[in-house]
Amino acid sequence: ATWTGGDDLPTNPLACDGTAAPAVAKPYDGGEPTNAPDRKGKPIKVVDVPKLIGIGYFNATSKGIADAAKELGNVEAKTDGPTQANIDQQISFIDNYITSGVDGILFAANDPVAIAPVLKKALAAGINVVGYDANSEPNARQWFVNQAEFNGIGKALVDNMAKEIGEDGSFAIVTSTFTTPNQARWISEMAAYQEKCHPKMKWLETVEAQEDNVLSFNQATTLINKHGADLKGIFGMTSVATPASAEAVTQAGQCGKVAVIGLATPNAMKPYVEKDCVKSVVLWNPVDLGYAAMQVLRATADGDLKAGATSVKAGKLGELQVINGSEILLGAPYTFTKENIKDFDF
Amino acid sequence: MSASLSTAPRAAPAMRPWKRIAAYGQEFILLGAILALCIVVGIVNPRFLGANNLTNIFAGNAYIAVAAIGMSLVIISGHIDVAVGSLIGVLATVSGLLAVNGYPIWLAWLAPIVIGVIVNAGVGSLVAYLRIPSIVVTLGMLSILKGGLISITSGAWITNLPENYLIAQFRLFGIPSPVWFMVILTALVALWMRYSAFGRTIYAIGGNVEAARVAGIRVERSTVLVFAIHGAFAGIAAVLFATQLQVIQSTVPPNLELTVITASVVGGVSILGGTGTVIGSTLAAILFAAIASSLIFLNVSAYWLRSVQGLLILITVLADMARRRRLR
Amino acid sequence: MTANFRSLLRHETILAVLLVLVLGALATQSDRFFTTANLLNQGRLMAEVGLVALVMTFVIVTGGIDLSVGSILGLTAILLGVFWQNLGMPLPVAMVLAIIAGGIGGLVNGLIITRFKVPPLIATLATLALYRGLAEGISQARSVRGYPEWFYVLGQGDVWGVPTQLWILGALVIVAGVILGLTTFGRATYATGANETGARFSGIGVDRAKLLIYTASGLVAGLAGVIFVSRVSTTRSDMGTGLELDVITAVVLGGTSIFGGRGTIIGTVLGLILMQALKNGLALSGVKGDGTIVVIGLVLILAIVASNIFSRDGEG
Amino acid sequence: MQPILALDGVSKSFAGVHALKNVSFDVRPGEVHALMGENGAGKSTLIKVMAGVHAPDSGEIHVNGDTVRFTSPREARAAGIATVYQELLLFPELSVAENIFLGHAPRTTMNALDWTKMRNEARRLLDDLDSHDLDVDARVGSLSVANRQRVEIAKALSQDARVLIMDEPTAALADADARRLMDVVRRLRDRGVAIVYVSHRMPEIFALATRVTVLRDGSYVGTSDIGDITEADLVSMMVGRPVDQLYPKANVDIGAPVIELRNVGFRDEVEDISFTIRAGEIVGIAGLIGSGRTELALTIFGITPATSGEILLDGKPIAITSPKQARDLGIAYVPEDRGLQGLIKSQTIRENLSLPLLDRISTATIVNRAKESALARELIKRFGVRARGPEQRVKQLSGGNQQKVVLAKWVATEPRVLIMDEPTRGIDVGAKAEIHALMSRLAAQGLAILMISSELPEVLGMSDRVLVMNNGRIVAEFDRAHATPDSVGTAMMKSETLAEVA
Ligand SMILES: Nc1ncnc2c1ncn2[C@@H]1O[C@H](COP(=O)(O)OP(=O)(O)OP(=O)(O)O)[C@@H](O)[C@H]1O
Ligand SMILES: Nc1ncnc2c1ncn2[C@@H]1O[C@H](COP(=O)(O)OP(=O)(O)OP(=O)(O)O)[C@@H](O)[C@H]1O
Ligand SMILES: [Mg+2]
Ligand SMILES: [Mg+2]
Repeated sequence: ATWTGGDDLPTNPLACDGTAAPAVAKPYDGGEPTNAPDRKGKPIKVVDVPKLIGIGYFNATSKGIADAAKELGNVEAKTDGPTQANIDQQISFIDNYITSGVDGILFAANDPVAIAPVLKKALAAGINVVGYDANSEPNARQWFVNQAEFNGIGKALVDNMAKEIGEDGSFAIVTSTFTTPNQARWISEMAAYQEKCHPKMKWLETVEAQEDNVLSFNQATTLINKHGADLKGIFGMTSVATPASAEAVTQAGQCGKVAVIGLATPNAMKPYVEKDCVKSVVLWNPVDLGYAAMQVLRATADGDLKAGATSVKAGKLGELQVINGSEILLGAPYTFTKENIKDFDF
Repeated sequence: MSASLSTAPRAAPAMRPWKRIAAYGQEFILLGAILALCIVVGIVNPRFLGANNLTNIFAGNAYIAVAAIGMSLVIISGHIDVAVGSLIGVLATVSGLLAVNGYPIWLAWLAPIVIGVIVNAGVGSLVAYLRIPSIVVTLGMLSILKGGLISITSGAWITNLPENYLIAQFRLFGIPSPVWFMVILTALVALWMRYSAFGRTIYAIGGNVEAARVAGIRVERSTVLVFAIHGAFAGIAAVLFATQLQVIQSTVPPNLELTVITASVVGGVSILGGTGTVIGSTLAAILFAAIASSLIFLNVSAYWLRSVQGLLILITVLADMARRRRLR
Repeated sequence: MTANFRSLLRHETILAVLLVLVLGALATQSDRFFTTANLLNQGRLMAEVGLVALVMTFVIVTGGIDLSVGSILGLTAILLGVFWQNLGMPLPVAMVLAIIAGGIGGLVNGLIITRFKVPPLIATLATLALYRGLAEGISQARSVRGYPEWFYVLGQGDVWGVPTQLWILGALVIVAGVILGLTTFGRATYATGANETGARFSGIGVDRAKLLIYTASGLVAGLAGVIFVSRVSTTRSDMGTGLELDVITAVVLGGTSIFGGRGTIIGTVLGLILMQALKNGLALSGVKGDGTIVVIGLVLILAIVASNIFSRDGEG
Repeated sequence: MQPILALDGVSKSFAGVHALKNVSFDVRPGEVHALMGENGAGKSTLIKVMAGVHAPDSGEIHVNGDTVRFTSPREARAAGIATVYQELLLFPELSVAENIFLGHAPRTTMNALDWTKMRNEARRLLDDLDSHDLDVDARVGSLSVANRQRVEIAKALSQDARVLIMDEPTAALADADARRLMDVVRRLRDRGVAIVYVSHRMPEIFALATRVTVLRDGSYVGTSDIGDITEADLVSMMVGRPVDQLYPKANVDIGAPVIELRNVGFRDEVEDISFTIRAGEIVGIAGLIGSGRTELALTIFGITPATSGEILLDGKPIAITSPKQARDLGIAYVPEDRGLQGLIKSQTIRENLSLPLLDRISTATIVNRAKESALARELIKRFGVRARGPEQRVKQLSGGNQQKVVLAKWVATEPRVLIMDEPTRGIDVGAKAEIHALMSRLAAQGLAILMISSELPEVLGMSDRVLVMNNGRIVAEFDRAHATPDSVGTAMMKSETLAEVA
């Protein structure tokens, strides 16, 4: 099955053996706040507007942001946002915070283009703007903290799947919706990487399941019923779809026969990993992501992180690399397994 | 012959069989649609009719069917509840939190039902005694419950649920418990609606409130009761929802209220009140699960999935309208 | 203004008083609330909901409802992009055609409702899924971006210092207010909502009126879609999701009876402003999004309770 | 004998309208106490006080000598009071049997509803009313007004009440049905039930009542034994002046044909209808319930457009496909069900009156409020509508006054053809005479009038020509000279006897 979702951006599959592609030096392409006051060392007010509030993932990033703010001591941070992942509402929230007069805005965009005008407005108001998790157009913010590059995620997921179901196994994907930018990019990269490095694997199909527990479970169950023994593995593309797929496999009595690999938070996956139904879960640590984003924002406000920098100090995370001109890489995606999953609580 | 028509008119003393069937027409249309779907998809891909998949179709939307029972009562009584999705989200979270925090399992099962009854009795009181249209009250409740849930839990996952709490995963004679809940509750409520005085009262209130009042029916009290019963079903649905997986995400399931209302109205419950049965809404919930499943089996591109669903709903409704016209 | 002139006026008075109280309270909470820039900006943000709410007032006054407006908005947004980029039409033509497509969506609703006598709630519940599905199917999850600069004047620009779309909203408020309050068509709308059979027997073209209203609802949702695209510079098939709830909340808050036969444009406008003021003002006073929706829920219920208690005018 | 139900000095007002002022009334077991008065005199209000719908502002209610306070209709029912309301209060989606027994249905030992018993009892009650043709399983929403009225009566009878209150039970019934109902009422009276009876039909009052009480403008006028009073006395007690002529049919020069039907039919409900009405002519249609008179009117008016035949207006064939078009062609229809079809009850009198002529009082579609109000005030005066003013809501008017509003709004359209379906249903004698006089005047101005009425005297008294309908067809035609109660009655009945034979 050819993946037609997402955008028309080019894919950039990593090398099969993992040798890092030579970093192409790219000039800084982020924006600049106009007439930003000197904030160096001064207390600042920061608002974090994730895609939506009230889900576990952004709860975790929000925690990281709060941790960093506490550690820094001179930041007053709060998280606020729409109750559904809706571009319109997210824009209104940011707009309101621009009006209320904050010093910094952290965001995770529901849509990279739709959010750009309001972010530019923030920059124009002298506000420091840093994104994380989901990017906007580069010139609408100063920096973007990239949890893991799309092609890196694609490689990690597909490699793990190939390891479990073999080079000629067939798999299906359960995602939220075809229009969710991150998921769409990941799937694109997965498709490209799989074609390049695991050409014999068979991609059966991709189904949508919103961010809905029971729907994800039903869709995954239907996939199992439809393909029977042909289905060797399921990718869950969201932190909702992955545990629900694992549950579907468990309840169908297919543990060990159908592999589940996906992006998910450790807490939701513990029952399945502990029972050996799921061997590996790929994710970065969202608490770290929030933490890094906050550190980057502080560094930007202080003037320590400027255009052209190649790295930034991010508190306990140490030195983080600048890539792609104006992005800061959190690190390679992390793979949780039975051995280490107990150590995480988010 | 022409003369005899005038005084021994069209209607015979006893209901004619076809009229009896037509009176349950929507149920037959839905049943037909489910069977047709099964046959067509079964021919294309016999695995569709495999025991596992049929189980999934029946169990998949069982909690929606259970919630739709309560919703049907509310709609038959002439009201509506657009907050049911949020309520189920809240109740599922409450249930899960009780279960992981060491409270007895039975309490984790019972509490959502009791809280559902209390909350919706409150809603019903606003509707009945303060005469606020139910859509207004529940539109407000939708915001309140959803916002409140987020404020309190931030959507954290609830994990480490005790094994014996997961009632939706129990099976009896190989059939998952949600199916039992759905079938038994539907049958009980259908009988109750047909034979109990209160059941008929609900139809009467929905049909003509003023007439019900002068017929000596305590309209206000009955309205509160209908909402309370609906709350109980929302509570049961919430428990089934919460225990389907081994983890609970403490959020409001997206668009759940629309799905539940759609099941009720596609099931033949008149949005104007006064008519319909709960059998129809349960069949509609099963039909939705069957549609979702068959679209995957038929390899319908997920891009067109929703339009196909919308179209199928429209066709069912139009078929119902055509039937009603013939009945007249 | 017709129907229950006195009672409506009273609901609106109560709402206006409430609005003044809320505005006052919010102004004391944040000195950034009552600034021209903020107020105009809020006008920009509420334009799409506002436009749709105006026609929704007509729809609800006839005793109907249109749940498909959010989906129509999404569909027209997608069509705008497809017409312009994929079919290569000039943008102004694409805009007009997209709006017309919205109108056709509304017309289909109207036909299902009038010709086949399907209750509006069910009909538009089905087309809610259908139109959103079409948007998804047509877009294939692609978004269209990179519109010419002039196009953004509609959604991001100003005319004489006031956001462009606020002019459009203002003009339509007047048009809708005049039509509903003063014209024969408005009378037909009220009569239809209060007693459809009675209206038909009085020689009112009930079906024609409903067709027109549902078509207008689609057209305006289409217009809102185009404005929305211009405001956010991109198209997505999930645009306008949940719009219907905001719209209905504003209309109902404005005193329009969900049972039909009662309601005014002034009420809707007041309801709209109250909602937007709460969202904005509470955010500026430091209340978070989840708290805000709780407050809006409470205000909705309390406003209707208050008007029920104070504006009983012996109509029983 | 002690009264079983008595009201003592009861007053009730609605938002400034004194509907009842210090009224006393009582009823004893085994009597029929008639309550009389003009439209809006307060009869229905008095009844609603007795039935527990309205709580009186002052005054007392006694049941068997004990003072009671009814806070809901439920309590009145529990006290043995059953009521047939003027406005039918039924559940359209439920069956006839259920409508009859809702609230007091027979139960099985399991406390479930006993459907068998319910249907049997319902059958028995309807048979008592000679309504053998009414199916107990039929959906009430599908019944004609008359049949609904029968259901409503059966509902009241099913309660085995000690007091039975009937507010214009015969208004929607044809003479034959009315007579059957009166038989039932007599039987109940003889069984010792106390009956309160409201009707605008004088003959019924004299045939049934033991005593009669008259209200005027909400005040008590007097009570009298029926034997001590003449019809004329009663009328002048009610109206405050004598009514000279109930059927003031003027002799008008009949002009050219205005409307002509040729073999018109709608599905199988009305078939093969042909007749002509000329300017100045009043054509009456008589027939039993369900004979298709209303269907015929609906077809002419475009509600159910004709499926066969043709209609000519001024000799030109026209296709009427909607009421709007019919109205624009100058056809007016005063419908049979005023609550549903005739009025927008939640709106004001002004809005109701102007609804069919909005185009005429608007410039560039903007409604001219001044003109509208003037028109409303004039019509209220001309038709003697008893109301606070044009801004009063129609639902607050008494039944008869509502009927006048319907008449007024259609006459104001200045139609060429006026179809009136039961035009004086529920109208008091005085007003009835006025409406008949109005009909005469309109005919004299050259209108073609088609009048459907279940009151044979009215048909005979007002028509130039009488058509008798049966089973959707015209079965007989009489000119004024030959239309007698006997001849028309026989034509109506003949088919019925045929049916019984068949
Ligand atoms: N709910 C109400 N609100 C306001 N006024 C009312 C209401 N009900 C009745 N009235 C007024 O009370 C008066 C008496 O009305 P009622 O219905 O008792 O008259 P009635 O004698 O039954 O007349 P009819 O013969 O026409 O039925 C009328 O003037 C009417 O307008
Ligand atoms: N034979 C019948 N059986 C059942 N319903 C009938 C029959 N004939 C007519 N009806 C219904 O009863 C109603 C009465 O018909 P219609 O109103 O045309 O007759 P009518 O002579 O005007 O009687 P009415 O005295 O009730 O006004 C219609 O709505 C029709 O549906
Ligand atoms: Mg009366
Ligand atoms: Mg009739």
